[in-house]
Amino acid sequence: MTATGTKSAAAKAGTKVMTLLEAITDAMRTEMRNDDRVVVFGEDVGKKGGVFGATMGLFDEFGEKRCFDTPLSECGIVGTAVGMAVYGLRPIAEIQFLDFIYPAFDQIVSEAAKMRYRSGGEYTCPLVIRSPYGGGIRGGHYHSQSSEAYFCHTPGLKVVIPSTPADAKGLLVASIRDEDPVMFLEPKALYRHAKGEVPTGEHVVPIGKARIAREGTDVTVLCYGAMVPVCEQAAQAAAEQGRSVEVIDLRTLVPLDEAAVIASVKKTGRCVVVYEAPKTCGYGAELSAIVAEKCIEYLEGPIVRVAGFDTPFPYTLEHLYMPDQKRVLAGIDKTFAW
Amino acid sequence: MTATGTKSAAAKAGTKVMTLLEAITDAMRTEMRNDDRVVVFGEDVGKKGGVFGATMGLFDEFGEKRCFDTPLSECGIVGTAVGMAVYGLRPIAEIQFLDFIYPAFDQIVSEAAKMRYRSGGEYTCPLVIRSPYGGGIRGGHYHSQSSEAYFCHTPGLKVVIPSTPADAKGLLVASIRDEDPVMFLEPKALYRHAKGEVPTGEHVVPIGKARIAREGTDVTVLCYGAMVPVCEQAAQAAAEQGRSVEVIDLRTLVPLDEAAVIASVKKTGRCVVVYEAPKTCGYGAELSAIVAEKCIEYLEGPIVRVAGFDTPFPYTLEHLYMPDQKRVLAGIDKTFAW
Amino acid sequence: MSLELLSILDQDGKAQKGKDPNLPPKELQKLYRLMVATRALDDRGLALQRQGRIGFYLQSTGQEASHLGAAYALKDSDWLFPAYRQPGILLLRSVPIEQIVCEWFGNEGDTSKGRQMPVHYSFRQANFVSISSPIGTQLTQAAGAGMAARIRGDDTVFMTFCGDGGTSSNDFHTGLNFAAVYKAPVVFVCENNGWAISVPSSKQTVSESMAIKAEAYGMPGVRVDGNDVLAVYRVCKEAVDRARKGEGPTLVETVTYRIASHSSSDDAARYRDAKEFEAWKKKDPIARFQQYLKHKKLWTEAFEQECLEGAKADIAAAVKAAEARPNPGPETMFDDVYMNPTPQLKEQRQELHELMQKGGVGADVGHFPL
Amino acid sequence: MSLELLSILDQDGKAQKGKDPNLPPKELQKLYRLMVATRALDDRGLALQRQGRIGFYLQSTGQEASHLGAAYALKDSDWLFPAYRQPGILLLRSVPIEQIVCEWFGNEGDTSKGRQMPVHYSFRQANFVSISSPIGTQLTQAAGAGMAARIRGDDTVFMTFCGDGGTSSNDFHTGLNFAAVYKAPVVFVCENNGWAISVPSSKQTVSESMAIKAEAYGMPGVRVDGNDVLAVYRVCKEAVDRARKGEGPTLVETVTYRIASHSSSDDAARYRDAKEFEAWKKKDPIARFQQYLKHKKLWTEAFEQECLEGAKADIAAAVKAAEARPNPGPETMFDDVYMNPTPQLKEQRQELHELMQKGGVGADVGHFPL
Ligand SMILES: Cc1ncc(C[n+]2csc(CCOP(=O)(O)OP(=O)(O)O)c2C)c(N)n1
Ligand SMILES: Cc1ncc(C[n+]2csc(CCOP(=O)(O)OP(=O)(O)O)c2C)c(N)n1
Ligand SMILES: [Mg+2]
Ligand SMILES: [Mg+2]
Repeated sequence: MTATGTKSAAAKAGTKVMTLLEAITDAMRTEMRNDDRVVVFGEDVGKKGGVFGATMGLFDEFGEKRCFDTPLSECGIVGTAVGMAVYGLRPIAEIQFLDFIYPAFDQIVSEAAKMRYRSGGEYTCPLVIRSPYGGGIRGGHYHSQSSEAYFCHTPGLKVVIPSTPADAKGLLVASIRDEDPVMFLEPKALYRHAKGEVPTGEHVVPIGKARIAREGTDVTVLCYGAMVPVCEQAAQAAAEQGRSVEVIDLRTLVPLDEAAVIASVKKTGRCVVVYEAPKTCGYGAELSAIVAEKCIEYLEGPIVRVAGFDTPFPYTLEHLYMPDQKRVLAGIDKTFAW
Repeated sequence: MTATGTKSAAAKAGTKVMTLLEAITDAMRTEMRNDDRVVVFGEDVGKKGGVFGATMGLFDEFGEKRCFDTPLSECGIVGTAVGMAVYGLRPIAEIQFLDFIYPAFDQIVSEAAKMRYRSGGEYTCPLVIRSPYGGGIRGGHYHSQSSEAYFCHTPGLKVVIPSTPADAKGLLVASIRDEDPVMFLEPKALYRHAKGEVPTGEHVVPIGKARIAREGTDVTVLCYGAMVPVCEQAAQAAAEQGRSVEVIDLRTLVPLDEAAVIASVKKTGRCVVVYEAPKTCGYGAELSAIVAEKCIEYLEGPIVRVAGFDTPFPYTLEHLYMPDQKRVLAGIDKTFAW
Repeated sequence: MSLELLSILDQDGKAQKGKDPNLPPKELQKLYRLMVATRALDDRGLALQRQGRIGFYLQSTGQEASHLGAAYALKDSDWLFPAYRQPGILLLRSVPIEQIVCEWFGNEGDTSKGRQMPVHYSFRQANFVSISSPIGTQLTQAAGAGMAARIRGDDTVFMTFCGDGGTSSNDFHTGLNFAAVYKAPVVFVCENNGWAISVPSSKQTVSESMAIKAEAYGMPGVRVDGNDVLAVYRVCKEAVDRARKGEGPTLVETVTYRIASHSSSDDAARYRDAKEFEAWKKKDPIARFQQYLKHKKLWTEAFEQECLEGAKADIAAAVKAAEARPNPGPETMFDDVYMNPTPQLKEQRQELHELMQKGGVGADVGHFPL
Repeated sequence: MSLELLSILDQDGKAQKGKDPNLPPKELQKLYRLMVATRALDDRGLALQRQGRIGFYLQSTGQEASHLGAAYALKDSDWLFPAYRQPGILLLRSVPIEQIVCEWFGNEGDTSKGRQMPVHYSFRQANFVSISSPIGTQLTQAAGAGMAARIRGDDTVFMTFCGDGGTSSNDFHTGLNFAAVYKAPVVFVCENNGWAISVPSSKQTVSESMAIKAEAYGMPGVRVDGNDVLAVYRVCKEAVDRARKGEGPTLVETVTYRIASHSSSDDAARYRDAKEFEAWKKKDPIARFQQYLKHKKLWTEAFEQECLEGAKADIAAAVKAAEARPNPGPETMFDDVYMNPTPQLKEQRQELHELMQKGGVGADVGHFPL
């Protein structure tokens, strides 16, 4: 199995059609070829190529020294990554599911995030923690959670979430080259569902710039990751009802492209925030708060959040838990309720 | 040293003047006398009585079986508490500083919070995790953080933060009696600074009810913990400038007394949210989002957040990092800027 | 320093003199029946997954002796903090098979109310604590429950399980240390089946064995042949007795092998040498125990039929009954977050209710794994 | 199984035959001078705290041999991932005392820019990695750095420290296991000073010793008299050499004693038996090493004066210079969160700037501990 896709015939020169997953592999391969400080490791990333296949082929190409399995310890995966980064490597640590990152939480929050600050800039921690997040694959309680807000609330971390294959590659390359620790969260629901053209060579998407996924004039929908296609579909459905929805794919949660958010809300006068994490204190609360603080005077309706419910993640009822097109549409409706 | 205070002469019948710290000790003593399932443990809580003295006297009164020191492992403190709670005790786990809770994060977020849900209600986890949080004592980088938002974003946990001695006792008693896991976060800056009358016997303050710390008509200030006295002072100063500020002490962050928040904002038409955690994705973002979703039409100004900056906690510059009266006043001003 | 690998049965099912625990014939047959039924249950679970009728399954094939021998050493009043690869214990503790199968479907008959993936059971009636996916967390919880029993002054013993991979978890270190410091009545069973998904135990740790890790906590560590049900039972019985007498915890390493792939999502052929696998297949714990029963004249073809066909019939009936049951209602999603729903949860429940009234909410989702 | 406690010097400073590493006289005197200076530094640090001139201090009194003997076994190009009780290493690595003292004040001369409490040093020039308060995290980081050195193919050795309390941390388990699995060139030094604040090491773990925990990771574990600087040096030198040769990590337990209270916030008299304390005071590592030097005719009253008064004078000068330096400017609070400040940080810096222009922002705060 190769990561470069099979539809290359259909692709433009210099690009190939890839799934989001293949684009991630491609980004790592590209950077491992570019920079021998880049190493990737985690549970099952070696011979097996990762439980989702994200590291497929890297063990064969780069050998065990640069692509290796670890003992079953997220604390160890991240803690050793911190040590490697401090000592000059560019580690990419894979956490098998974001739900399993908590044994490493101390190393992330107390160490990686604070190394530069607490040492007055003497020591830095340029590492990437890659992890699949979110629901939509019937993974139930412990294979579906979206905990990006924890990391967004931790100064010193950057938080990046792609929603398209091209962005996945370009943002991951940017993350690997970044001088600071980056949480690179991968919408596992899109791993094989999102397909698109991806530049095969050098391709960097800068951290901190949002993307207008769909232009519109009546209401702004802010989203990221696996919620982007859901919101795009909702926007399409709304268009059929005569409402012009602007969908902003944030791409990076920290640092947020606040200018893009505010410009769009000022233009449309309405705002819906969509995320699949539990509603309370989710990242969408931050988005609402920013809008309510900085451009409330432009609003013609409430800022509506469409989010996961404030329950742990269910298995059987997953389809009801996660925001879908209908719920986003209902959220859009609410902003017109005045 | 006794926990019952020295100014009892001045106190009303059935009450004593206590510091917030003494009130916490009193709550534990009361419940340990009431219910022999209640045990308290953590690092240095035994003979030493805790690094802040919160468990002073409990080892002597209840013996090592019910008040004991643990090895240096927050993972163990919380993980064993979960096992005890599942088996029928009512453990109170002390985490020495909230900054050191992360080794236990997995046990809190994946286990304590989810035990009831994932077992369909077969197993429950009635425990209290007590921990001093926040700045104001020159504890620097790792003895000052306010990470309540992480816990508020975790369905299954309740999050309680008192700001007065009477509430500290009443809310802690309620937390110990609660059938669900409670994060009981203690504003260490107020441990000895907050003094007040506390009922000496049975005293319960229900979880989920906010307190109007000061009534006002022009602007609502939402706050909790160590920010409450800061906001009260700011309200006093604002009153001198002719502005009537309503200060709401939330007391419990989860579940939030949303009705109280909304009623106040509807009344005043202005809202300032104050918290000492880093601004981005802090609990105050949730408060802003609720107001922006549920009563934005009543607002006559932006919802302003006064918070810690988005940096790790500094040592020397602590006094600039933490919101103080002047910053709250400036925040109030902004809501009048239209 | 090297720990001996204890065994009682040789590969032909002959018991070493003086080591046979001499269980009564009925009990031996019961154990055998349980092992056979456990495998049948696993086979059926995987088949249902392959047929697309359930979303996920994970087998314990080859490890029946390891977990059944261990749990058999307990009293029914003793508690279990299990991992996810000990399904036989449910049968040992007489959990109705239909309830087990309902868990796979995550339907309204599931004690966990459809909240977890298949094989993450919770059975209060069996003192079988809710299984968690995060590796290792149960170890510290078992230590805590053991501490609680000592505080309460009762004589419950706690048994908890982890894999070879689990020895690397934070909680392995913590759980064993706390249990030892407080002399908690806990038996830690590490089922070393050679693999943690694709990572061999030789890369998990370079310690002499898993059992020797007990030294780090000042507790006894024992290595036992995990495919020898009598040896596992004997070792665990001693550990349980010690625990009950207040002499503290024990670490038992059962040396066994994961015959199947890690789970229905995994294909072990990608990373595992066929030779190793074939060698272990020959050490099948059920076949070995069958030989022993034969030597004891406790096994007949008829008995075998009865065990296997009986199990299959029970499972088939359970699957049929379970599959017919509906899923939990949407409103149940908001239950059990807390004892009583918060105002926020009530509002969200209402919101969902209204949206569903309008129709259409709840699109189809993908499958695990992608 | 019991590990021997290695020592070279007896209580009278006599070296056991064949064990003396026979360091050159100058080196012996250098080591002594460092031990004396370390204690003088600690004394002054505590005094400044008591005088209210700095907010916090934490002494290493009684542990000078333990950390100096260990770090002395390294080359200057080797790296340290320290805990907070090894200040002598800064002197060994020639960090200017003024920089050390600036860290106590958290002023603009502090390499950490006043961001951490006193004694949480960072000195890039000395390959001394920023100290963290959370116990144990450095152990896994040292393992990772060691893995990185192997990947890069250089021969740097990494030494990292923890206390007896630190052995209970998640990272102790993880750091040692990863280092062993990847044969990382790391020396783990556990300074067992008997106490973790008020918790005696006997309640931290019931293992035979701390060194024996190495068994759990398949690495050598060594127990050494931590008040015997030559023994610590010798044991660590062997471990460093092994690491450099690619033979993997070692766990060294230095058996010593925390003579002072845990820190300036603690009063050990509340929980600690005076007898134990008195017994250990007699085993002072400096006095013992002084005896040894006397036997070797390397110690005179004049030399003592020179060591002690020299150190005191240097420290006094450093304190004077440091205390005169201003605090970091408010704008520095927003630096080093990331390499470049985010738009949000720039905005917040501007906001603070404007508020400060108006005056009054930044009220006085309390003191540590309350
Ligand atoms: C903390 C955590 N990290 C990763 C995983 C993903 N995972 C599930 S099972 C498994 C391997 C477990 O191996 P082992 O402990 O040997 O048990 P076995 O499956 O062999 O019974 C992994 C890595 C997890 N469930 N939890
Ligand atoms: C994770 C964590 N928990 C708690 C603390 C608070 N604390 C600081 S030092 C200490 C005791 C450490 O004891 P030990 O490891 O033996 O080192 P020593 O102080 O004796 O050198 C504790 C509990 C901390 N810093 N980090
Ligand atoms: Mg295994
Ligand atoms: Mg110690």
